[in-house]
Amino acid sequence: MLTILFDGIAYGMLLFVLAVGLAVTMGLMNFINLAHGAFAMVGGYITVLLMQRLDVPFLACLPLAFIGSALLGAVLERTLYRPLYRKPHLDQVLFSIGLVFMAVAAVDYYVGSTQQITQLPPWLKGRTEIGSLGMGHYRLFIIAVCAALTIALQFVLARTRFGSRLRASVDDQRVAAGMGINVNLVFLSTFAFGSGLAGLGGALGAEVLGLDPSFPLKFMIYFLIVVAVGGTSSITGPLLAALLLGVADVAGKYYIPKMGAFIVYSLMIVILLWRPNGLFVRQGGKA
Amino acid sequence: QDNVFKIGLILPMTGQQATTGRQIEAAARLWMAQNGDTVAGRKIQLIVRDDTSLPDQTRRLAQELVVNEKVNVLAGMGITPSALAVAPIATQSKTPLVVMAAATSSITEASPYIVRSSFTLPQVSVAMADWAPKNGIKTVVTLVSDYGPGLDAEKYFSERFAFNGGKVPEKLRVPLRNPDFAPFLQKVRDLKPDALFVFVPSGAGAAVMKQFGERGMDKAGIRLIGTGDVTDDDQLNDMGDVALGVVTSHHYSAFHPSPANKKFVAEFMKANKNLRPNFMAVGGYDGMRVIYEALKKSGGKGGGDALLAAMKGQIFESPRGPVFIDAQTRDIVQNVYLRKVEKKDGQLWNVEFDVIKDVKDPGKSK
Amino acid sequence: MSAGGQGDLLRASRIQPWEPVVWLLAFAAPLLFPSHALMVNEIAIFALFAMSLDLVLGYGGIVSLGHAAFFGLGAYVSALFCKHVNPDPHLGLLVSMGAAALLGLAASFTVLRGSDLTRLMVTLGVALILLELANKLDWLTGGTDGIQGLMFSPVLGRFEFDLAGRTASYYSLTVLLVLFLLARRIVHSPFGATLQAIRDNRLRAMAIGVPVHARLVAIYTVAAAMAGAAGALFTQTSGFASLDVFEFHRSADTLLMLVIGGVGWLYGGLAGAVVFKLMQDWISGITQQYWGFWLGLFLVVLVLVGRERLLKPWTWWRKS
Amino acid sequence: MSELLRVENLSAGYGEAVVLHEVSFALGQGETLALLGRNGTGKTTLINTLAGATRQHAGSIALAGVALHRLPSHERAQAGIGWVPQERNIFKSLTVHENLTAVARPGAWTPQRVYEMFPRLAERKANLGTQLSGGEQQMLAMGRALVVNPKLLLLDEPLEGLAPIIVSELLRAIARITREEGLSAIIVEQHPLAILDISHSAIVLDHGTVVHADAAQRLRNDPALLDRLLGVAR
Amino acid sequence: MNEVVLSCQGLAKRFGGIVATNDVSLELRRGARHALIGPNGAGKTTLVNLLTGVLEPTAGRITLEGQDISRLAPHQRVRRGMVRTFQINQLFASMTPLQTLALVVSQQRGLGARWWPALGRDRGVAERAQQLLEQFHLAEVAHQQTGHLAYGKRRLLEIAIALACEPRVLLLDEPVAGVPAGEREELLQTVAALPAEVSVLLIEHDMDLVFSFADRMTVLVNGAVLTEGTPDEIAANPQVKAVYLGYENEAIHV
Ligand SMILES: Nc1ncnc2c1ncn2[C@@H]1O[C@H](COP(=O)(O)OP(=O)(O)OP(=O)(O)O)[C@@H](O)[C@H]1O
Ligand SMILES: Nc1ncnc2c1ncn2[C@@H]1O[C@H](COP(=O)(O)OP(=O)(O)OP(=O)(O)O)[C@@H](O)[C@H]1O
Ligand SMILES: [Mg+2]
Ligand SMILES: [Mg+2]
Repeated sequence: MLTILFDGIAYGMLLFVLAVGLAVTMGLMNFINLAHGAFAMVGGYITVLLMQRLDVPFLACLPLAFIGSALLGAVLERTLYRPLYRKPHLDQVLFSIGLVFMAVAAVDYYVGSTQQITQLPPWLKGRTEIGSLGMGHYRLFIIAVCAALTIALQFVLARTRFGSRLRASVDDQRVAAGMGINVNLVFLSTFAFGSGLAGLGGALGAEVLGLDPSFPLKFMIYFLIVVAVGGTSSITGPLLAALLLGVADVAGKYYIPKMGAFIVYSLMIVILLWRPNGLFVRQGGKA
Repeated sequence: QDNVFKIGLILPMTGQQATTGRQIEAAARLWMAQNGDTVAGRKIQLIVRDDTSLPDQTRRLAQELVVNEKVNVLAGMGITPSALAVAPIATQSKTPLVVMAAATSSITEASPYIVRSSFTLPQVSVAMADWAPKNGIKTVVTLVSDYGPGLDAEKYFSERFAFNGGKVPEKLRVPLRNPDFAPFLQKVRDLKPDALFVFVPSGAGAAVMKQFGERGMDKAGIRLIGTGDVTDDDQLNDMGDVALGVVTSHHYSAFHPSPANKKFVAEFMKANKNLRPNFMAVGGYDGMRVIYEALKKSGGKGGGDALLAAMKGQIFESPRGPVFIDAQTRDIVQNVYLRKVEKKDGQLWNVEFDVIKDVKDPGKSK
Repeated sequence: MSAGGQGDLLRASRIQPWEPVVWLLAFAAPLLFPSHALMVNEIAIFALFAMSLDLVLGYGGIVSLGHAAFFGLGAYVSALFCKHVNPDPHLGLLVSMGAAALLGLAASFTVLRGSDLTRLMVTLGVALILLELANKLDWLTGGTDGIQGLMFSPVLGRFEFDLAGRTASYYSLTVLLVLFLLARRIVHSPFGATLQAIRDNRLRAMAIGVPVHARLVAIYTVAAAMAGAAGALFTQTSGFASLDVFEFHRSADTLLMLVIGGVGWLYGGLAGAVVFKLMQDWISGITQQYWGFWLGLFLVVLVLVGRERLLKPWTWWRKS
Repeated sequence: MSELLRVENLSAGYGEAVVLHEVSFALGQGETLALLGRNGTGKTTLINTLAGATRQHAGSIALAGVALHRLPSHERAQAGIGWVPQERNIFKSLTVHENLTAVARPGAWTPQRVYEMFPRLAERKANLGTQLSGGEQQMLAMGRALVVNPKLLLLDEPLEGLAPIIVSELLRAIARITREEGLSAIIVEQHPLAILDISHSAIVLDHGTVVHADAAQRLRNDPALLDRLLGVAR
Repeated sequence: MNEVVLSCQGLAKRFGGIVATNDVSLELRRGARHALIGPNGAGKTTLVNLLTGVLEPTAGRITLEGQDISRLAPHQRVRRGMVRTFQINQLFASMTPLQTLALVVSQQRGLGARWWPALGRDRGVAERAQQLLEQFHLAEVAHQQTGHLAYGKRRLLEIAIALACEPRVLLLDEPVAGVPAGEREELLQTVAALPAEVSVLLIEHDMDLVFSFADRMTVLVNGAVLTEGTPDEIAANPQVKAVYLGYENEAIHV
């Protein structure tokens, strides 16, 4: 029972880190970036390849995965994404799906299409039992890392002006610039940071979710569910949505394995019919 | 032009089943490299198509190959629905269809023109169900991927196991695109059976074994058994020590100690950047042999019915051991081995320690 | 003066000279390229599917990633109808359309509210739940093996479905043409104009007395019926139905086709289906493993350069 | 009075189209300039060009010695430009308060001081930009320009949609700010009389060129001239 | 001729803690030229949104021609003859003015649900649309996309749409904002010249226009009705002067 909850939370946390960058690009920048999962995949492969081929320790791989994906994100933002901010959403969908196709084939070409298997350091492999609660050390590690990240993110967005400057830039680039906001810089750093988080999520998730070239397509739906259910106006929304999704998925599979995928999708539909703009909407006017 | 004998090989080359396609194509090409591309005076041409595991694509490609390319033989078929979708075309056009991968029992019944060179899941699961009770395993929980072959494995294993006096308290089915096995494994752990019987498609096996180890299930006294898909030769080395000691039943191991196999493995690895051949490869390799032999036997004429007749009843020594194409069912009859993962020369292998000879597909023996 | 106004209004709905040419070419294709009749058939089916999505997206303004729900339902209903009731394809087509329309009507109430993302996910969820249903009801649907080996009776009682796919391609093209003409009338009618109004500005549409919800329900239902027809054609011309008709990638590919061809002019879906399918077939004939890369590159370039400009290479070096 | 802004031979427009032709003028510190002209003569275009939101073709802009025309839009704001766009362009997904804090720069004008000037906004602090009445949005646009703590305010039809009483209050406030804090302002308005009262000088645009430049009082007192320049001089 | 056509009783609207409309009761008589004025944020636009059903009231009742319409959807109220314009243009950006008006006219004539004949096949509809285009000086831009029109033209189209609905009750929310001074009067004259049985409620901050147009005025402050009366009464009301009009002729000099 407790173990299931624990596994669900770990799974949810992982989904959150993977999806939060998408929540930002989609919710705040109003850009539909379906290639988000590709950045996660890049992070995953950076980790796996560094560990397999260069014997870099796992802990050192995580920041490298973040930096690598963030750099890639920054470069692509500068060269390809920027002209697309002003295009219709459907064009953005087409473009980013095109990128996914390319990424999938490219990884297949250079690395191969088999599942990548990593070997965790021994201290992450164990398991601690406290009464009826069994905690895998790796899942514990995931929860810790993700919680720290969440708090840091929340701080950046709530305590600094970055969040509102970003929203202002999205609302009206021209006027935001006229008010002294460096719109290009704001977008570039947001995009790079979101991609970096995805890369970190991919690095952490390779062990649990598996890693092969179809990763970006396989998990796209899960990311979208997190963003849609969580709403796009805060960090807490997607966090709670991801936790809900993680726990519901794990518990559903444990208690009613026959119902399979019904649970997650039905839950999503019910929530969205009940709160069409997600669980958490920015409302204002409550003061 | 008339002299060309065309083989239309339809495989999943992209998407989740891509490794299946790669292994089979590589094996087919190896066969041709070893045995030349002229048989009974005819030049063999291999036409490869990617169906991305979509049955409607498989069907259209098959139709086009038959109508436009006038292929003499259809082959490949990564997944069961693909094979079933193509079956009517084989029948209608009287073109033999050599199934090299798809492993549901019922496939050969879908058309009299289907011949199988791979295996069936009932074949290998039943062997495990016979072995387990004799080795101290009384209760087993099954965990299979929720699609045709998985259901076959579940059905034949649990029926035979129950017949042999064992108990199956729970049968778990995992969605095919399941990212996380944790809840299922936790359920198994809480049920505390003697062993967990697993069938997942090649590729997902590593994740199961790792999470099996991580969850401390071996320490809780649960053994992991399954069909050979779980310890796929292709990936076994990457799985690491968690795989050690896992017992599986299958028709092929790359470690099979026969000269024919040693030669096959060595040359396959040489031609494919050290990729280890797996049971998919051997299906493709033997499938090509069946086609070559049939062409030889029918004197190079290559009519569908003649080829089919010449395929039925072939007996030969495959890298996996002796095999036989049952003339009645057109399905393959072969030895099924019990194997344990062991480390030899720093590498992991499925080492065979027992064999059940000449297993027919139990799906048809009723 | 008023006659001028009327003429101008009707101009959009008038048949352009190039349109009959396009259709003549389409109908000549199975004869001109007999070896590609199957491809023509497949393109016709996906063109119909994409066109029905255009009614929803381009005219109704509802983004959907679950249109495969109706396609899949049409596919399975026609398979079951053939197996258990009557192998006549025409009847099966009508029954499938009816069933898909009913599902569309029921599902339409889930897409009236919320943002684009919400609708995207709700439609997707509906399709995936149907997929699970089809998987779980294996006594009816054959589970993962699907319903195989269906034999439909000849079209018009005379034309057998042949291996080369000629009958299939003409059957599908004809259904496509009939439904296309119907769709064309609908979008140019006052009803179609109110849809455009709703898409442009819902608030204002209400403020001139347009019952927004009723209109969206109507168009969603009609489009569902058309997608059901595409699904039925799919089953009838291939002789089987399997789970993947409900899969996410069906909806996604269709959306791609539609967006490639351009949303909101009916021909977009048609053009997109032609381009997408031919490209996929062509490139995957050259490189079976890595065709995805080139298809992706095409999409990226298409968006960066722009649809119109891609067709007019001489504008590439000019500033936009 | 020292010179704050000098515009010379400024030509600008949208894309290829040139709307402004060789506009030149200067403005001293603490002075207010009334920018007049009929509909569509380029008033907004001139304002936007100063703010860096159009395509500039030729000419120079110097603000307190800084060559503004070389700077991208966001650096102009940092150099001392405060802009109230004609269409207000409130950031719609930010609250009133965030609209102010997102762009605020250190200086005499703080959000607090804006609330004192427009108590209405203080009451609506937590409303989103879209949840304001038309007039409240106008006030917020004004406040948002002030918290940038500019040297020069660009006000494009700031009185449109405001209640009469607010109009007179706002005019008084502008006069006070320029007088007491040395801020300069350029004001565009359809009704010239109101702003000529609080302006030092005035220029009239027609077809993108300056057709008249004068002291504000002289124009105010010459209805015939106004009538000729603006068509309808009410 | 003077019966009440539109009235509301005890209408209220709260947004969270904000009371935007506070117990407003109002009567609009047949043929009235009624102005609604008040400070910014007094709740004028909100009131119109409540009357037309864009917003749902927290409390209160709305009656149109003797029938309770409080629960009707916006489009149903339009069908009963109550039409509005928006303070901020709400147009169909991808249509031309001609298409827009043809659509509105055919919707108004109950043809909007027809699937078969093309839009404009009906002669009467096309003629009426053309007539409206000319009346509002839109004929020369009839075929340009609305989204690309100059602001003034868009404003005219906004009003033309409302009139194309052939309203019996017309609610105008700052209709001339952004319209050049010279054209404002002409525009309001078009409105004033509507048939005598059409009732008009006008919101506007340009006092010259308001006083020349209205025969009755209501002043709204902080969501509630401050007072109601003839233009002369309102102009003389010291309270209205204090909160809204301000004291005129008080010179503001540099
Ligand atoms: N975004 C734009 N793209 C192209 N041309 C434009 C654009 N904005 C304005 N124009 C054109 O530039 C000219 C000047 O417009 P501008 O908005 O500067 O006039 P204005 O004097 O501010 O008028 P108003 O009193 O109506 O605000 C007009 O002819 C207008 O059509
Ligand atoms: N959605 C909303 N949420 C919260 N408050 C709102 C919302 N819409 C309007 N308000 C508030 O309600 C009050 C009334 O607004 P309304 O738009 O009706 O004013 P108005 O009288 O039309 O003003 P103006 O003359 O400036 O247009 C305003 O203070 C506004 O801030
Ligand atoms: Mg202007
Ligand atoms: Mg208002």
